[in-house]
Amino acid sequence: MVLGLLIAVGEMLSPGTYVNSQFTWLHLAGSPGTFPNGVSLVVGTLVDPLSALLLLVVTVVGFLVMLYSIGYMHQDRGLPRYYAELSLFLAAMTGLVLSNNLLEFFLFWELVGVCSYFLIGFYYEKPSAASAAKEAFLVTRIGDVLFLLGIFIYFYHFSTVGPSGGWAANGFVFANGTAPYLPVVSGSGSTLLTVAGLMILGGAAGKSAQFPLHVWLPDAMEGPTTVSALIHAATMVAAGVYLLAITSVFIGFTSTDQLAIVAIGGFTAFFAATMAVVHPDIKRVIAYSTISQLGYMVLAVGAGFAMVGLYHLFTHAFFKALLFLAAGSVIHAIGTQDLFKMGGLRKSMRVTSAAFLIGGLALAGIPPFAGFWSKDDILGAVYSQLGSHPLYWPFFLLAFAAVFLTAYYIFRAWFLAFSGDHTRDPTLPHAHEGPWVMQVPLVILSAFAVVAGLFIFLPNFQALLLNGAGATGIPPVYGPTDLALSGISVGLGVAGIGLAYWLWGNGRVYALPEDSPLQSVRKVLLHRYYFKVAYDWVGLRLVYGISRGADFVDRYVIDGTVRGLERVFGSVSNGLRRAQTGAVSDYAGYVIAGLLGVFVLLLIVAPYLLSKMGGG
Amino acid sequence: MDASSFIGPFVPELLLLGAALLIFLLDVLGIRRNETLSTVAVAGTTLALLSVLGDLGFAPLSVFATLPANVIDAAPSTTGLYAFTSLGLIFQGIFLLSALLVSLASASRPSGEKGAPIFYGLLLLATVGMLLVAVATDLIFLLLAIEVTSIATYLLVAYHRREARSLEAAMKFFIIGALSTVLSFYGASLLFGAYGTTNLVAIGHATGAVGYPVLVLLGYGFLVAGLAFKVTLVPFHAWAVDVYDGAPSDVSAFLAGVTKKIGLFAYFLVFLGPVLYLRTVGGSSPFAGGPIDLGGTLTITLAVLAVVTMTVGNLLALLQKEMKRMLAYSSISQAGYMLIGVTIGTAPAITGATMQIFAHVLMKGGAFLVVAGVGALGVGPLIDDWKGLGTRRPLLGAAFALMLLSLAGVPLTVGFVSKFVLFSAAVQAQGYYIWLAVAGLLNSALSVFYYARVLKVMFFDTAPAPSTPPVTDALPAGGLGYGRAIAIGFIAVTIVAVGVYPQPILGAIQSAAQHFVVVGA
Amino acid sequence: MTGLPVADLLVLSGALLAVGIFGLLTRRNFILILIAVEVAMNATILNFVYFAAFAPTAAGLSGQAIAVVLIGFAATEVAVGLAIVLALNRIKGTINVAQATELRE
Amino acid sequence: MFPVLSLVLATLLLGTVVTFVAGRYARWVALATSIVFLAETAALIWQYPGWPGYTSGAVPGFAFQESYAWIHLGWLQVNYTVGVDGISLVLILLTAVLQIATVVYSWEETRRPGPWFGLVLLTCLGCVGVFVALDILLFFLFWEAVLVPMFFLIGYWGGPRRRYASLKFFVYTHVASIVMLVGLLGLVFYSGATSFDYSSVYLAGHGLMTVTQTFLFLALFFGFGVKFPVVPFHTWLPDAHVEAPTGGSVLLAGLLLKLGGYGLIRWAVLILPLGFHEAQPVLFVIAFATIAWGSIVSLAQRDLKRLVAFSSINHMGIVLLAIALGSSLGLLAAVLLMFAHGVVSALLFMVSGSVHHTYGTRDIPSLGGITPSTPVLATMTMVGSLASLGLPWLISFPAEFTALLATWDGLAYWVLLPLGILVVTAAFYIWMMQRMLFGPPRGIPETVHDLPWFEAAGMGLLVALTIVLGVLPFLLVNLITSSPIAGFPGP
Repeated sequence: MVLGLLIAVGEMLSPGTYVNSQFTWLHLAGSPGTFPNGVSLVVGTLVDPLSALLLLVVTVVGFLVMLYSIGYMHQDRGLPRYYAELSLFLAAMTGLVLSNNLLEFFLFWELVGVCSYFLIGFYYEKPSAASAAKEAFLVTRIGDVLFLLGIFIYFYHFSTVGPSGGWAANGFVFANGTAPYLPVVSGSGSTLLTVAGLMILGGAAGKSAQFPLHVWLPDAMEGPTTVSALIHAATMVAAGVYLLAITSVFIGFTSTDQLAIVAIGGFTAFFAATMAVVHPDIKRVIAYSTISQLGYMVLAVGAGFAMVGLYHLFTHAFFKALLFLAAGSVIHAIGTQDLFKMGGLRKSMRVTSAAFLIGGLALAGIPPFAGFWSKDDILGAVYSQLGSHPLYWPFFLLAFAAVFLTAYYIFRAWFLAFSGDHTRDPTLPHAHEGPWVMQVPLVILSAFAVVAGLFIFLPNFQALLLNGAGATGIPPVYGPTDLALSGISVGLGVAGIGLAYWLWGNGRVYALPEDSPLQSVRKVLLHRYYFKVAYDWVGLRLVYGISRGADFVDRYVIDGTVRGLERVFGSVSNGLRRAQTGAVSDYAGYVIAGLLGVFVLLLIVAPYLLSKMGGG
Repeated sequence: MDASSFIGPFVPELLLLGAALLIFLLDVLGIRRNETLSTVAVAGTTLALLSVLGDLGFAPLSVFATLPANVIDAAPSTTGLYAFTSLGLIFQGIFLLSALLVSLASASRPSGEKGAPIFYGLLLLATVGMLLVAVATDLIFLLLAIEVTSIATYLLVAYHRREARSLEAAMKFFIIGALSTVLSFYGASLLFGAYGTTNLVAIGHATGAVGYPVLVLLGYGFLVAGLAFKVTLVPFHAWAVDVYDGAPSDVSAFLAGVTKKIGLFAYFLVFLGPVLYLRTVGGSSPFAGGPIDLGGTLTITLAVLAVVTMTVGNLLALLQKEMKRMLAYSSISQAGYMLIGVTIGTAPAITGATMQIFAHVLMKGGAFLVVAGVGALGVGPLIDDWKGLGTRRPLLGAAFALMLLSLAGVPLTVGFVSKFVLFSAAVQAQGYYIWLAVAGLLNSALSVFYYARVLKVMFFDTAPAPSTPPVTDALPAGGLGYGRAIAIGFIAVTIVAVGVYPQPILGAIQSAAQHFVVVGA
Repeated sequence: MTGLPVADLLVLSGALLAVGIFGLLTRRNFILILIAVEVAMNATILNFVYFAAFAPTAAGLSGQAIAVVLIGFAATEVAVGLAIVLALNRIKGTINVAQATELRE
Repeated sequence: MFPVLSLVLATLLLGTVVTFVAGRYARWVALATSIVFLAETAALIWQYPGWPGYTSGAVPGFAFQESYAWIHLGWLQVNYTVGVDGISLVLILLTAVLQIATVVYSWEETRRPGPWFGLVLLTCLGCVGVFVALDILLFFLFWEAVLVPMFFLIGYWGGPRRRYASLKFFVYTHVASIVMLVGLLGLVFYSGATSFDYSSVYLAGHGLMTVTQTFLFLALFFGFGVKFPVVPFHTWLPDAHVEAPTGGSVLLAGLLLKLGGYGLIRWAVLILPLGFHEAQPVLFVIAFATIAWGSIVSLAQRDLKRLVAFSSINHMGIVLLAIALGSSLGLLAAVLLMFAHGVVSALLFMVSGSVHHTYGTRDIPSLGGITPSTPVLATMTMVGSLASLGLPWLISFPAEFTALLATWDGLAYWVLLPLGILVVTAAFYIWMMQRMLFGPPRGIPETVHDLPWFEAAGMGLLVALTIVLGVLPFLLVNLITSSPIAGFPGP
């Protein structure tokens, strides 16, 4: 991990350098048709701006979360399992970040997936945890399968031609910072490439919990909060965005793909935010916000600004981890996740509340906190692209609206948890800060949450982003260029906070009037647009029903036929046996019958057949 | 012909006759100990077997050779009654082997048993009849030889004069036998009318050049039906099951083992003539321009009989409850396989059929011997009475399992080799014959079911508390008695040995069959 | 050997054979069955004798010889049959074959 | 040269015989035999000269070839001919591994250990024979010889319905091999091959007319297909598996199913290219049906063993698909898959066996949360399941990846079907784990002990293999790619 950190820092200091090494992992035989000289699937490492960026996140956040866990998890059983799986995850994540081709990427991609599966199911005695783990695995699996198909297409159709360095016959090593593959594609190839891009999008959507594969992430909150912070906020879920980013940088998307990505991203950003608005569970609120933020990143990548997306990923990782850890220490202290039971924790847990506040401000995009810069970049970047396709508009607006919601729900959470002067549920134990190992990470992350955005003003960092984009399309805008735009977004943010304060501030609890038309909306939101219900129905009723039916057919139709055959033979046998009467005159009768039969054969049947066969 | 040249060729037959007479003599002298008599019978059959093998030219046994080499496979005369083909000698060997094994096994029958002399005497006489069948070239000579065997076997079945079942079996055997005799002789008479001779070689050559097609066809029809009784073709088979069931198991071993085989050899002699003639003349009708193609007609008829026989036999065996009847039906279906060889009539096919006959003597004879032995141990007639036998008596169970697997045609057994050669021959003959192979193979697949069922009963079903206290160990060798134990052991070993390396035997049969195809017709 | 009036012979011997077989099929009494067999057998013998008359000398002689042999053979067969009848009678007390159906499915 | 393959067969034969009579010491003899066998296999691989090279039309050569006259009747020329190429070697290795694993796993078999271990060895002997046989009769002989020991293994040591299952297995598969035999004989005699040897049959077979080739191919395919098994001729498998003793299931799934795949490649696809080409559509349809059916049906299973059995059907369906593609990539994938599935399914059957005699039931719904009481067993279950659903870094993934890539290569978007089925496969494994391993403990007896050492050892071997070859697949692949499929022309 430290090593990873060094690599990352080194990359920071000397942006745009590439370290690339590889060896053959699997050599497939060549066949005359397809791969004349066979194919080697290679495994290698590639350190470039993108990976460096993510590597930094992984290592820093990973380290802090490990530290935090010491305090947070101390009274849990199965700690060895916990740390083993966590370390495995970090290793896999590092591998994923450093991998230099899609296949290797996929290998680690699956590995982090399975780690998350185990960690979500860490409290496996809890049925809810077990089922959440299952859900996470299966939903992401759908994405993975699509991803795999994407790999095939790239591999099969684009692996033997293309820019030097990458796409050689020995697999599809990323082209080192050279122009993306897209320009090379001829017309016919481009449809395939579109499909491939969509498949990649599918994979990313699965991992990054984008609509419609978003259902698993909120449920994944069944895992320990530390896991949520590391895997389901900072790193793994970001891998989807990272995938899109590297694809767009090294391979490139067709415009259709880009539109699709923008659509998914923009919509998800808003869609998830709405669900966060009403949810009573503090962790799930943050989870929804994660989905929504990931939506922003996807949006950015889709619009062609891979590095901007990653920039947001970078900042988001810190403040979102911060939020989670803060929430974690709250849960650690009072043992509930229900916002409506909390309240007045500001006094008893100063560090935590401060940390959560900072995280909230960052998330709400209030300058100068980290979230502001990156989110503002995204909006700016997309805004600059609105011309390229009319359909960008609605999603841009959705994303914009989401800014307001974001500010509102996160501060709703903050006010509910920390404002006021006492907990609403008196039964809760008296809250107190966790041990130092839990506070230190909070402090550090808070620091990052404040300054991470400002990195953009470091020339090295800027260069990093610039080089990272490689020769990709548009050089992105950095810093608040379009003041009006920024102004509006900040304004929306402030407005959101204001609304939150008006409804929930100072321990107020706003109850939506029963007759209000919004009730129905609220209900829908609380039920998460009934997605989970629908999926369960498909999974349990439909698929399982079908398989039950198939099982029935298998047992009673297919195998029934076999057994039926046995029975037929049996009955024939019994029928024949009845002829064995034991009466000798019957036997003599058979002989005579046989004699006549032979005559029939000799004198009638045989000549007839012979005439048919023509001499036999 | 002077005595020497007459006596010479018939040494084996005379040996057996001598043994039989000696046995009757001992009977008269009051020496009726089973062991003694069996020893005499064994000695006689062994000597005869040795001389036959010597004649076949097995170098180490050449001292026993009694035939001048030039006699064997010599071009047959169109007038003689008998000729020595190497195939015939091989059949003699098979018959003698079976007789030898049966008399050896019978050594283990209770000492004081009544009618032991009759048993051995008739056994030997029946064998004499068979040996004569194997050398016949004249239709009447052939039929009479068969009758010698038949009459001996009628009595053999009945030699338990107090056994109602045996007598009933004998009665059925006799009536159907007599009927078939009538039919075959009638057929023979018609052929005599058509050809003016009863010499098979003459008939074989004359097939092409004779009027009265209907007369000929009727004659062959009667012969097919009459001989089918011995071969136990469906629907001429009904007697066999009851007889094998009712007869003492040792006798059943003999009947199922070999008596049907003389019928088959008779088929070779009688029907291969015309069929082969057609082959050699290239399929042209014997009644050139005439209405009927004799060879083709017979081929089709026999083919139909073969398929019907194997199928019905298997189906009948499928759900059979009694062990002996199951074996009986299975040997009926086996007859169907053998008939394929006659139907195709090429040298490979005859090789296959002969091999199948050899295998069947071992497998089926062995199986019945085991049944007899197990019966002596107080195990009932039903298959279910054999529950757990395989685990109680591993060796006996293994031997029986081996025989069943061989019957089922599982590789590394002689049964597989024979079927393999037979069906290969069918495929090799190509044309429509491949369907005979398909039918036969499907049938053997069907047959696997009932063999496997017996295995299942013997090894997997747990035995109930022994209802009847086993009479075991009244005799040595685990209640089997040495004679039977040796016989069974020998058979088991041979099944595997030949199954693993069949080349010597197959080679001999093959060359014999080639001579037969050239000479026999 | 053309011109042989086969037809009328076949009528005769065929009739004999038919009678024999009919008896064998319908009679239940073992003795009667034996007789029926004999009748049928005679059809064969008749054939041989008749054909022998038309056959070339050697074959003709052999034909008559065969006839004689067959007569002898038939006698043996009957003897064996009778032996079985006696034994059967002693055990079952009847010679009605229809009552001997112990061996059956 | 030194008859090394005969030596291998002899080793197993000797081992079998001795084991049968060894009584209480049977297991030691069996273990010794397995170790020697494994060593010999290692030596084979070590000495393997690699594929002599393949030019279309020429007869492929084989390594370590031996040939002795066996039955020569002029029209019937049968030899004892053996030899190996990469495909056979991989499968022989599989046999060696599974044999040793099985022997160790069933270390404390108390019911007639002599016959038990003897029959286990005999089964392996038959399989090795099939893999090395280069003569049609020899091939068929071993092919059939496998049935008998398996019949006894199921019938004597099996579960409650073992009698029915064993009979069904025996008859069903025997019928299939009979049809196959017709095909093989036809192959020899219709092609006018001079002998039953692979080489002559190969040449003659290529010379046959398309129609003849097609009929022969279909006959052969039926024979091999039942062994696979392919839908709808698969129903013997669940019964056999559910009733078979654990060791039996392991050999059944691990080896016997592979015989079908191997036979199809060696004796049908490579010999009858034209017929294969004609039959390809049929193969595709059946393959897809098998893949989908196996996976979907296993989703509905309550019995752990039945579930694994159907998942085997699903995997063998992928094997068939890979073979049906007829590309070198496909055949490579098929062999990889066979090896992977051999190891993984063996592991899973051991798991279900252990679950059965640890908890007295294999009924998934009535179990739950067994992880705390038997962590080792639970771990084995997870590794097995994850491997079987094709998780990277485990042995199945490289195989499935190759197979799917080959499918895309051959069938383009049809690959979506197997890909979609991957999700279902994942679903039933994950669901099974959720119900059985996780959640609150259910249906757990008071006194539960984790795996005894020998069971753990047996599985551990397979787990180790699963992981090692999953991380370093080239170890296996380089062995195969030096075999004829490397140059398989592909229709």
